[in-house]
Amino acid sequence: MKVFEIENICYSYPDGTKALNDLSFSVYEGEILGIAGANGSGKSTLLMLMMGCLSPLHGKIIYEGEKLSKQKLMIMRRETGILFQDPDDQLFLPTVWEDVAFGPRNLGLTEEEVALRVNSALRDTGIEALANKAPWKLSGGEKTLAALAGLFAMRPKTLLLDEPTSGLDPKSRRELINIIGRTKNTAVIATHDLDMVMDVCQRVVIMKNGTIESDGKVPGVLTDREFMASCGLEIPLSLTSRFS
Amino acid sequence: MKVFEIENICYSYPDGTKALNDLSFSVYEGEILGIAGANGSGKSTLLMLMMGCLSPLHGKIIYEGEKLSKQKLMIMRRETGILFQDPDDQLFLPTVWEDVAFGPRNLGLTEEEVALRVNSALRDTGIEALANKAPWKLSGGEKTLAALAGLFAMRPKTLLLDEPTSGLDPKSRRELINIIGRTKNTAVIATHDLDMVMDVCQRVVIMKNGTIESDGKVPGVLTDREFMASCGLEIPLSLTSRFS
Amino acid sequence: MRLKDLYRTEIYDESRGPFFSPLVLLAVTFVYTVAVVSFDRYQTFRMLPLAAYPIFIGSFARVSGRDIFRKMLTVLPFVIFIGIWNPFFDTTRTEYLGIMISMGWISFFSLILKFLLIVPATLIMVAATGFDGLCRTAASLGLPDVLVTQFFLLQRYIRLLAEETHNIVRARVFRGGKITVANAGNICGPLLLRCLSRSERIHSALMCRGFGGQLYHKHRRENRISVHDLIFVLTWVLFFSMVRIFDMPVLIGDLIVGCVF
Amino acid sequence: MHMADALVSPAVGGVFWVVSAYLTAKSSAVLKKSDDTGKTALMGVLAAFVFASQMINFSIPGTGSSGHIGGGLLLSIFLGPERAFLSMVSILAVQAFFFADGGLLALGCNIFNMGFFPCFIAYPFIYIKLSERIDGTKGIFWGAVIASIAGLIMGAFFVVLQTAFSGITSLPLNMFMLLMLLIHFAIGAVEGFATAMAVIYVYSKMPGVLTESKTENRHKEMKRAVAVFALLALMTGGLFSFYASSSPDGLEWSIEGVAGTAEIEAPRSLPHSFSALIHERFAPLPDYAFKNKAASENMGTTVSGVVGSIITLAIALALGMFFRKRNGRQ
Ligand SMILES: Nc1ncnc2c1ncn2[C@@H]1O[C@H](COP(=O)(O)OP(=O)(O)OP(=O)(O)O)[C@@H](O)[C@H]1O
Ligand SMILES: Nc1ncnc2c1ncn2[C@@H]1O[C@H](COP(=O)(O)OP(=O)(O)OP(=O)(O)O)[C@@H](O)[C@H]1O
Ligand SMILES: [Mg+2]
Ligand SMILES: [Mg+2]
Repeated sequence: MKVFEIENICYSYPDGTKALNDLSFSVYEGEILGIAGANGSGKSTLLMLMMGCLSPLHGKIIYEGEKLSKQKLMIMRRETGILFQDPDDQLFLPTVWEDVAFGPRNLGLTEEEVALRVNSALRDTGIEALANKAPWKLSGGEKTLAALAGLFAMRPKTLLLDEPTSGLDPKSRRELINIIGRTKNTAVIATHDLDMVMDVCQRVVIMKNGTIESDGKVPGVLTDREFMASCGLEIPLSLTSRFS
Repeated sequence: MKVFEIENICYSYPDGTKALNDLSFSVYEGEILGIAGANGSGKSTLLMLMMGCLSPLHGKIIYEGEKLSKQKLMIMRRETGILFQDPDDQLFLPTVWEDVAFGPRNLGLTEEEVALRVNSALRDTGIEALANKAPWKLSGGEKTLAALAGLFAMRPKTLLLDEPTSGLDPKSRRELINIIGRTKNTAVIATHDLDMVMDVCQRVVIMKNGTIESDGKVPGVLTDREFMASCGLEIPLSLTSRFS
Repeated sequence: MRLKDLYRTEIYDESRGPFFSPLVLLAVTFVYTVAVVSFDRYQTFRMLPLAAYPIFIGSFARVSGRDIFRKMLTVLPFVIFIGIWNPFFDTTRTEYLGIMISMGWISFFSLILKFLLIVPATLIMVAATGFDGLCRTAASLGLPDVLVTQFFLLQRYIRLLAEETHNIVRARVFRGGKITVANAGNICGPLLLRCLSRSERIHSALMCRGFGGQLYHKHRRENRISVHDLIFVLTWVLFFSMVRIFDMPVLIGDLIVGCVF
Repeated sequence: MHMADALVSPAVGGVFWVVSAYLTAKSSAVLKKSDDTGKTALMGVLAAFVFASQMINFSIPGTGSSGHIGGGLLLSIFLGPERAFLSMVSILAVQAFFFADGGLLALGCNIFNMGFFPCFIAYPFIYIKLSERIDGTKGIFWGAVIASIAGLIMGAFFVVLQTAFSGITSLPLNMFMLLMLLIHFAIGAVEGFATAMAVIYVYSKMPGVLTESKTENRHKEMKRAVAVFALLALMTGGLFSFYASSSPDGLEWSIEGVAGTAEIEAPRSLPHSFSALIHERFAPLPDYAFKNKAASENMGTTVSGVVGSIITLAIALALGMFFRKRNGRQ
């Protein structure tokens, strides 16, 4: 079943920058989809459109078979968690604990259940020690982890992650990869970390200047050196054997 | 010759977080030094201290043989360029061009020379097309590139870079690595991108909880799988051969 | 004013190549304001020709009429509130446009007219010069660097504040939260602290790039005045004085009416 | 309590422009000498906050001014009076230019009303004294509340004064004054409370921010300038209220005074002759000229007037269009 269907989406920012240009693809249930592309190719814009933060100029976005109306948007947002590219955009309560608890509380859970979820999310991301710190006093990577914890605590059906591994140290990155790999959820990951795409994604979409250049199985696409270079990318680092 | 000497530095944030704990090392002229460490190990704090944005509780920082007085600080800042972890902190003028020109103008250059430097910096980072855009309308990676251009335009003798590759696409990353590799300048790079450290650094300092765990030649340190894991790190991706 | 309007300062940031030097526009607009205000409180149609100025510069500036109009609406109530009392306290009756009316109504009308003349002119002037242009003019006029920097930073931080607020609201909405008066305090406190710590970092970054308290450098010669500018100033000042001295509408009207009848 | 351009006469606007410009220059000079740029960023952020909080405003019926938080005191506490004053200048300028709140000509008045009193009077003479005398948060609290009220009331008083001298409305003075002062008493209390809370909150969360402002050594000249203006303000205020209370029928005075019917009989008190002087000097067409004209104005001139106005507007519009085309702009 298709979770998201994106049909012929165009988007321009108010200042006239054409960010997306007639772009179509679908996200299937249970799949983990990678989105890669050079800087400014429109990945973040695409995720924003999928979450209804921006509305497309042309084309439509269909969530679970229905066009995104105001009501459907509410439902979608309840079931979907998004990680913004800049974690600062996401943390706003006085302490990390409070911040992670914000989502579950809004789902109407009891306080015990909230505590349960928050603690398990903090444990998953390995930032239990920071629970009582103010989010704006965290280091860059810790902010990303806190934002991720806030996301996981909501236990969303679908995850939209915008560069989840940027700023993470190798160990946290590996743990995140494991978490994503374990879930049965749908996930869309926009990233420059092609090694992560190799590890967790089944399918990858390569974007270039607001359009889709390629949409296919991970090993096939990512190993094509020429094609990747033409999109401002490279083959994953783990494929460039240093000793050969 | 030593450019920076850090001697027994301690630093705690006002809220009591011990970020650095009795840390000493030196940066030699012409060397490219990598700083790696888990999230929250104090890399950014260290760079801030070196630039005089924070002042240490104990210990001292010596720049070119002199302790950082107010005057020495001015000289040091003229000769040293820093890239902040969050490029948003660094961009603040109405257009990218203006922003990149800000540093050179403060050096008191003539307008022609400023234009020359700005254009060459924009070319180096590959964002000429964005010269007239407002910095807050850029994508995440483009912001990093713009901040880097602002740095390069000042032609500093020493570069302090805090996670320069996070958010960059593989191609821009590779170009940055080439630029850094080409320079004869001193550079200190705090990063999680250990592959970049492999490529450009001669020496690497591994931090853990505000202290230095190891300080040595790159190949020796980064290939020690157990040691790296104990510091919350991993060996570089390009060393984990996928086909073995 | 609403949050959205805060964001709106942005419309002035698009570079639009100034057609006159900001300094000249500022000067003429100031003279214009004085000219409008100097009309007596019972004068109405006499000042109407002055509208030529905002219309003229408005036709150059790339600013939407709707935007100006919306901004005017937000301030209009204040002016109405002050003027509306005149009819109650100033009840001397007089003949005006052939009808008997109290002087208070005339002065009310005059006040509104003044408002309608002044406000768009200022807004258009700013839209035409842009914030950066204004700051440059201010610097080139010899305003203290501290103040110019402060102008600039204020505008920068207003956007920062608007952005952070926007982000917070968006993040809340995504996690199913609502914004109510009750949790407003919960938002404001962290917002303030966050902005404070952010401002410190931004300032550090400034210092690291050799900022010495001077944002606009004098050798950039912003205020070189061309002949073209001079003609602009002289023409308008002349026009304003003409309107001020002669009753232009009546003069022109007489001419036309005299010809027709 | 922003004054709008349409509400001040050129003379009043000009006088306060000069005063405010002088204070601004002095403050900047002091800061330049102190050679401490450490608070530049803080100035920007806090000014933005005050700017935003002033967006919560409402109109005070009949006074033409808006009721809202002043913010000058909060800025002074964090930044010291000179920086606070400059921040207020920047806030008011941005409001005037970008939001049509206030105006070019009225900027001087607004800076004086909302900048001078809280920063240079209420902060050093009330807040500092009180918070030094009473220890801890209590001192901050009462200092902030009382200083806010005092600062706002002084400002509001000057709004009344400037309006009266400008002679644009026929609002009865007594009523206007009462309304303004009462409302600003209330706003002052609210603002004082908010200021105290903010200061205490920040103090507890970010202790580093607050430290220096008290030790900042103020320049002697600045003190002198402040003293001179405070004295001047006091004198004008005193004379004005003396006058207002000595003529029990302030209402009549204002109507007659401004409408010009009883101009000659009006008592020759200082403020009034001052305003009359300004009026004669700066208003090229004094009231009576219009009155004569109004009497003689017949239907014919009215028609010509309307026709003439429309034609002038049309010409301006056509010219604008022409230039726009020629400039090749959309
Ligand atoms: N607010 C904005 N206003 C105008 N243009 C914008 C804005 N945000 C982004 N853009 C432009 O839209 C294009 C796509 O931006 P987007 O953020 O989607 O890129 P991205 O693929 O996420 O890049 P990155 O990998 O650097 O994060 C870029 O050219 C960018 O300059
Ligand atoms: N403003 C602050 N106030 C209090 N504590 C802080 C502040 N900034 C950072 N810290 C704490 O100081 C420690 C070191 O932070 P720092 O930013 O130097 O880490 P880092 O090595 O750069 O991490 P990352 O790789 O995530 O960027 C962390 O534990 C962090 O929580
Ligand atoms: Mg992006
Ligand atoms: Mg860091």
